Amino acid sequence: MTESASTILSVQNLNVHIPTPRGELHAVRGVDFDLQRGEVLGLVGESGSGKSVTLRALLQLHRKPIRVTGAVHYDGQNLMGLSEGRLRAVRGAQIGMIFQEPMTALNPVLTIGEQIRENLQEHRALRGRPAEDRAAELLDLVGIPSARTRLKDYPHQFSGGMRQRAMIAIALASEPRVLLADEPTTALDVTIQDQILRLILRLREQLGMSVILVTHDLGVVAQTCDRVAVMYAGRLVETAGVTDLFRQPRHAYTLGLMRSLPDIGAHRRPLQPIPGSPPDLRDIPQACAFSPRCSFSSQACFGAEPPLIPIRDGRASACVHHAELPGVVEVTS
Amino acid sequence: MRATYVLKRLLQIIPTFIAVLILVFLLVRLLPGDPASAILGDRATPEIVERTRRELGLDKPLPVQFGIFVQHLLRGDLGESSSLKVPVLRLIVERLPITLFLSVYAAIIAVLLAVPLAVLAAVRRNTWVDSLIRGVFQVALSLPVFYVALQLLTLLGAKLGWFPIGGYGETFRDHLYHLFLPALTLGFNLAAILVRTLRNSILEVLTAEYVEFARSKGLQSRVVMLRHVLRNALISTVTLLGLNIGALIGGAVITESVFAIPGVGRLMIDAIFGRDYPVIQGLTLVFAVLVSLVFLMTDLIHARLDPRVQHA
Amino acid sequence: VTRGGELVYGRYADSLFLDPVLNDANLDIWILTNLYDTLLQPTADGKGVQPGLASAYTVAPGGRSMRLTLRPGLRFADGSALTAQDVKWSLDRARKPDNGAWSGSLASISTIVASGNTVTLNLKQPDPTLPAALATFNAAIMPQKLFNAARGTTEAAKAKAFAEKPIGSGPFVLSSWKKGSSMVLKRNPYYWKKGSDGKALPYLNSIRFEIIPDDNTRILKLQAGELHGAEFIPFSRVAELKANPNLNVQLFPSTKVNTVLMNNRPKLKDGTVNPLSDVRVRQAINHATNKEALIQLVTFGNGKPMRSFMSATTPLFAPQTMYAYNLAKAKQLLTAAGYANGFEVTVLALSGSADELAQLTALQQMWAAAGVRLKIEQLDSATRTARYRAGDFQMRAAAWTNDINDPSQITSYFAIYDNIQSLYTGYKSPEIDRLFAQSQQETNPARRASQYNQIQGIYIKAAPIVFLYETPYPVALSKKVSGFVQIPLGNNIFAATSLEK
Amino acid sequence: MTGEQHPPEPLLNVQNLTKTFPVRQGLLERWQGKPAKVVRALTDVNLSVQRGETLGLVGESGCGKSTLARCLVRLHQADTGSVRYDGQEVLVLQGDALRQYHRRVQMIFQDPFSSLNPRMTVGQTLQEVLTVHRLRPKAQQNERIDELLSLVGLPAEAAGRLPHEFSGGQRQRIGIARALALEPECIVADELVSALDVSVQAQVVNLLLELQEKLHLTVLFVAHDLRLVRHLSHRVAVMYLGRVVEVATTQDLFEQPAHPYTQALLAAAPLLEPGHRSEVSALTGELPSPLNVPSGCPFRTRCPHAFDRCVTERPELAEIRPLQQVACHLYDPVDREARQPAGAS
Amino acid sequence: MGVLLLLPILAATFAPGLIAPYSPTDFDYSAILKGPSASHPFGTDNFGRDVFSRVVYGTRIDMQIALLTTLFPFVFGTLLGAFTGFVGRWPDTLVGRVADLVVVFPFLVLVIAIVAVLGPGLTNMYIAVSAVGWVAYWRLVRGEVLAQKETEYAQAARVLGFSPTRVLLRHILPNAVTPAIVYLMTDMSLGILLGASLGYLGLGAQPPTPEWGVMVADGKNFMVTAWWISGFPGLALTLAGVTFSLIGDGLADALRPRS
Ligand SMILES: Nc1ncnc2c1ncn2[C@@H]1O[C@H](COP(=O)(O)OP(=O)(O)OP(=O)(O)O)[C@@H](O)[C@H]1O
Ligand SMILES: Nc1ncnc2c1ncn2[C@@H]1O[C@H](COP(=O)(O)OP(=O)(O)OP(=O)(O)O)[C@@H](O)[C@H]1O
Ligand SMILES: [Mg+2]
Ligand SMILES: [Mg+2]
Repeated sequence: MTESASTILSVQNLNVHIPTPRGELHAVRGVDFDLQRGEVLGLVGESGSGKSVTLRALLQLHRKPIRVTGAVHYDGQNLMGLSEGRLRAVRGAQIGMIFQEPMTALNPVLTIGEQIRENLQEHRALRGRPAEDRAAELLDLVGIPSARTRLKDYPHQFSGGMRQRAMIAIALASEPRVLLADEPTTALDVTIQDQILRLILRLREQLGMSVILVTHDLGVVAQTCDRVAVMYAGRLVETAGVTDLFRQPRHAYTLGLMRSLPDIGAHRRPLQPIPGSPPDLRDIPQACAFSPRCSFSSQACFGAEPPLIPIRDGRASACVHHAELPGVVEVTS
Repeated sequence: MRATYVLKRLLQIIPTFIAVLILVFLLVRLLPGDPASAILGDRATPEIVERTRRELGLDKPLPVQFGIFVQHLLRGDLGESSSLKVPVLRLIVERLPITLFLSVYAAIIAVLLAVPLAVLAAVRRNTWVDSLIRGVFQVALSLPVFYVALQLLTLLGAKLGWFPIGGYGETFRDHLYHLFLPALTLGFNLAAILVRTLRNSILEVLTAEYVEFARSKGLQSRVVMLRHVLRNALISTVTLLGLNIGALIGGAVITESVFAIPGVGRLMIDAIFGRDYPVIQGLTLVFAVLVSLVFLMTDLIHARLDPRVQHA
Repeated sequence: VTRGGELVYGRYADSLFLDPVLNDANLDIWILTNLYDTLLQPTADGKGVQPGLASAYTVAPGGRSMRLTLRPGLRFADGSALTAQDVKWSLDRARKPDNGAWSGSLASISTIVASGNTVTLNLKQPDPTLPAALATFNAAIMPQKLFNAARGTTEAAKAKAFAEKPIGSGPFVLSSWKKGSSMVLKRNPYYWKKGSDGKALPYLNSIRFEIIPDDNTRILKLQAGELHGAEFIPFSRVAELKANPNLNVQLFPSTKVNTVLMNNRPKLKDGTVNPLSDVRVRQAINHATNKEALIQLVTFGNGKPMRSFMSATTPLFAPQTMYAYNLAKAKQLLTAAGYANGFEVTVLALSGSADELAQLTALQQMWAAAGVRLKIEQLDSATRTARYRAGDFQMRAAAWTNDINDPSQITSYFAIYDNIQSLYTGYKSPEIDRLFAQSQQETNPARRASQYNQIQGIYIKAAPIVFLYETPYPVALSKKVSGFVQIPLGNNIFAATSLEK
Repeated sequence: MTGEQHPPEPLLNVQNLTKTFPVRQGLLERWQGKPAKVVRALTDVNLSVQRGETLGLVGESGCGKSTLARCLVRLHQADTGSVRYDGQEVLVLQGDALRQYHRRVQMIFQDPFSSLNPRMTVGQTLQEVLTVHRLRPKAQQNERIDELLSLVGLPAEAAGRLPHEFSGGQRQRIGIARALALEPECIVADELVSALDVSVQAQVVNLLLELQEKLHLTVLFVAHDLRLVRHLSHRVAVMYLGRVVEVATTQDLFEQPAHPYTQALLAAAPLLEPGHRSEVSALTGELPSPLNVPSGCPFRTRCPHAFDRCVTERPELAEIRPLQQVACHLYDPVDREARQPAGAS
Repeated sequence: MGVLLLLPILAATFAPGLIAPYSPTDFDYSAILKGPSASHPFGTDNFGRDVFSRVVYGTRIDMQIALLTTLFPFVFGTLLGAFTGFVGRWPDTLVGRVADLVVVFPFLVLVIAIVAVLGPGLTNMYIAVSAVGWVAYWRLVRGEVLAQKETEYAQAARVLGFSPTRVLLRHILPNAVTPAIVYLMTDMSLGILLGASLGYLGLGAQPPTPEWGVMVADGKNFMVTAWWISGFPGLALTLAGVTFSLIGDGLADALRPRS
């Protein structure tokens, strides 16, 4: 994939190795993608497929002994191998991140206000009164009523949805140009999820941000994203525009995912699950990682792992059989 | 909120205190060997022993003795030491500050030693630095206090002459100087316990999502370490420190005798061996109040550090 | 001699009650004479008496009265005069039968007459021990007026109040006292005795006693120069400190004898037969005891085997033939007593006393060879005292020092059942009782000496105790200190002590 | 279905079930006479489950779904109300009778990682059930264990392994096998598949469907995934803040939701169709705390149609059309014409 | 690592006679206070006893102390913690109050006082430590049981119709006892140290028992002239402490159920 003027973040051959007591985990394996300005890119995949690890790698948050290789170009600058000092100017300031668990991602012993101001102080050199004002403004922006008084509250005094919003406020404090959102709504109820996703989309409009939205909920993807990257066992297996993807998946795994969802017409009929479970990332066979669970697998899937290659209409797939895959049966609700 | 919280905790001490009172009274009376014998030497005749018992009020039935004890207590009279022939209150007033000074001093040394070293060990986990720090403190934990005390005395006191051997001194600076070795002895031991837990909680906190989040904000690592990691890791450590203050006061028993410090620890041991009931009673009550207060303070500090506590 | 300065002296424990009459512990006794002077004083060798507040005394023929002449111009430490009336009052107080543990030493006095600067003691019967008794702490002269002015309504309360801030006529006067931690004595400017420079003693301005129970700490402080002297140096450290060029280790001869007391009663408290009631068994145990080895092990060569039940420093001590170390003999005696296979015996020890423990550990080993299996039961002093007072013991380790410069005290405690059951051993010998009664009124020194010789012979044969060894008082002093004595009775005499600058 | 058809006596009948959890209070507060604080987890819940039916139970987090499920199997002791199972009062059962009840009604848990004792092998886990209830003589136990494992689609060799050696989906199967060992008639499944990946979810859902068919199980299916509930359930109950606010057949509920909350819930659920997001947010505001339940209708603080009566009076569950019950004043004949909500057909 | 250190300890515990060249109690008047040498690798003490042999024989005593000071507190504290944590209500409150009472006293002072009541010696020390030591285990286990009680497998066990006793003993306790076991290891070395401290005060093991702590205490007068008397037992104490702690860490890893 080539970098164009509208590309804000470009990831090439990203690899993450995590040593564990029971062997080294190759959690992210040669991931490439571009993020365009103002775009919401969905990153989907099942639990453990490497979504969060990828996101952390983009900000160089991994610590020794975890090894990260590859290149992450932000605005033309390679973040990989940047000093901690230089990175700090990017983290939070240019690229903000919100985490999966609103319960655990806020420091329980600092007030929400302190946690917002911390960011303002670091990147906007705001202190005292102006910082306070700006913090209140941010909380208000994410829809927390009586924002100024709530600044003095501790995270545990907020409900789950409010925490998630507070976290967004913190990440947005210094108006980053890219927002990395790691399953921002997984722990929430649908009604709250709805509010949060709307909030992110609205902010994208207002601030012209680009967003990478990590999720495993295909519904969220369909409703929120412009483009989707599907991850399986540490690799991207398919990228496509959101409409294309839902209309015609070009990877057996994506297809399997969609088929395993209940179908409106088929009340109490058996679903079509993907058999088996995802592979152990410590020991990946020399083959398409999905092949053991795939009903389309053939000799061609073995021998080497198929790379993610462009197919038509700006789509890419790592499936040998991408051309043969049937369309999805009408999925409407 | 804060005031009622304090009051509530204070009220909780009272029943414990009453139980302590009864327990101490009984415990002391269960000691075999009567105080008269303890006070009198080899040569006293049975008549003298009997007379002394009468003087000490030991011939009365237990409930009467308890009644008298409580009555006096309410008047602020803790009785008179049967061996030192001095009001117990005066003894305690004289000696408690020394032990408190020593304990606080030791606690401060422990914290000053433990916090930076625990941070270092945690940050450099599984390197030789970590192993060294943990190893040294493990050894410290495995040696008897009196042995460490005597070695420190011999080496830093007698051989190198850096510190005085025992005593307490007159002025505040004197106290600091005189009590340095005993405080170090106690503090090192406490630090060993603290380092272990603090290191583990730092390691735990380091993996917490909010630390990652803080880093993702682009904060300086110092800020992340102090404000986010340490502050959370210290919460459990404060509780541990509080729980160990009791042990610290207990440890003072031995340290005070090795370092010739006239504190309440030594007084207690002398009193136990000398069957000095009034002193044992008085001191136990003071210990009980003291430890309860320390627990209370620990709770308050904990509540300060951890906002979740008060509101829960 | 250098005058002035403060001597810092490390004691292992503090005094408790500074009343000459009502006190009962060596911790008090051994420093009391620095505060309160007596009419007569023990000599430095402990064998005789010398003039004190009284410059001279005469005993009437027939021994029924004694006349003492006071020195002129005597004063108490507050400057008030010390009169014959004070003497009479003090001695009357000291001999009142229910006043303290020591009144018996003055029991022979029937009346006291004070006139001018003489005091006459009229006696019920002749008393050869009287001069020694008058040189003993309990016969110290106290200021009657000040005592009566002390707080309190009862005699006992006054005594207590006075003892908190005692005023006597000794070389020093108490200046401050933090119980259990430190005590400061200041020079008494009115002290009568003159030093070698012709001026009044004492040389020192003050003495500061620091209480340091831990032996090691005491020694370390001494080595570090924080103390000028320290008492109770463990014998294990004597050689080491002797080698220290800055220190002077003194082994003052003492009246201290170290023994193991046995329960001589036929039955033990629990009703079982007591093997130790058999004299052969007691003798066997004495034979099984290797005194020389014990002295090496426990006192590091600083002791001497006992030659009687009293120390060689005691007046009228007469060396006896003791039980030689002889295992064969010991076994033979045991066999004869029906204990061919030995037996088990428990000794009460004072917990925390390293020396006692070392001693008993060694005995354990030695006696095991003869089949006597010694069990050591460590008890705190209170429990231990209660146990042996009740006769509930088999053996206990004990050390003794005389308080009076006369053999009668130790004899009455060791050998006379009617006092305290011969130190609670239960030993009783009519023969000794008779000899002792005679000796108490015997004014002829030669005859008294012979009575004492017999008493000692009988006692040794009966072996109610295990005779071990005598030990000196080990005191370590800075080389700067001179003129300090600890007399055999244990009294610390600082009157002529001086401190080089 | 027509109105004349009288529903048969329900297998499980819950009436006015209320459950509160006391909040710990200090001595001082009690002395000051402050009223005891309680979490109102369930308030007057009415619900029935027919034999052989699958009843879905949905609602926001913390609305009391699990509490209800737990009260049914007596993991919680309800405060007041009644639960009748097959005509028999369940809330008073003790000892052996309770054990007999548990043989008939089993619960399957949500968390695949904590619902199995990590120190017991699968075989031991199953065997314990068989032994305690004396379901099979010792000699036949192994055979039965194999049978149970194959019933949930696990290989026989799984019996020797510890839970951590299995994937989440497999663990849920073990949990199901454990419940099935008792040969129950009724299963309470609390968020059975919520923690599983979609690809695995389907496997477990299929298993459930298949077992229900084979063993004629009655199922209370607690979940928050509306899509799944719709797929599995015959009827669905919607809870809000400790109350059941709507019960209807699956088709009615999804096609003509009556309660404003149900409508909001359905509107907020993301569709699987790109670009179909409606412009307005389905709901605003937070779920109120169960410590402090609003007066009147609990939903009124977030309800777009709330009016004065909702503040003062609590709406009761009432039938608005056959087999559809709603607790909402909007459907009270008095207010009906005036205030029919927009979403309802 | 911990296991490696444990081997000599076990050997010395079960077969001291095979390792020690001399009797631990026999005197040798010809070799008093001799420094380490070929014939006496750790030197001799003031009675001419071989320090090495005493250290070796002391192992058994100290292992006994380690075990007996902790065994009762562990068993009693654990069972009580399991019971009150599981049952809750007034038994829990009651035991909590008693525990409060116990912790209000400084541990060492309380133990000393109890030993003073009962008389010195190891047996009484065990009793004293037991009277106080259970609280730590009670707390640990109670807390853990409270947590485990809420886990789904514990709830599942109840729904499966298992009796409360079975739920507690078979399901909750095995999962709740790990921290107590890990703490047990620390506690064992603390127990030895306590024995040493009481020995220092004359309340611990009685002579001629070769107990490390008492040996260190006995050697305190010889620290300058004959450091080996206290030095080697001190080393043994340290090694034992390190061993227990390493085993504790190892156990913590081994006992943690994998998920
Ligand atoms: N710090 C770590 N140490 C060890 N393994 C890790 C670590 N972080 C992630 N992993 C492993 O890396 C793999 C990818 O994890 P990742 O968190 O990226 O998954 P994910 O796609 O975000 O899943 P989820 O949807 O559950 O959040 C998983 O197998 C995970 O167990
Ligand atoms: N043991 C308990 N003690 C106190 N409060 C409890 C307890 N269990 C549940 N609650 C409270 O009762 C209310 C209902 O909880 P419940 O777990 O039933 O909700 P739920 O609908 O199952 O939610 P979720 O979808 O998150 O599982 C909540 O406010 C919860 O905090
Ligand atoms: Mg993730
Ligand atoms: Mg739930």
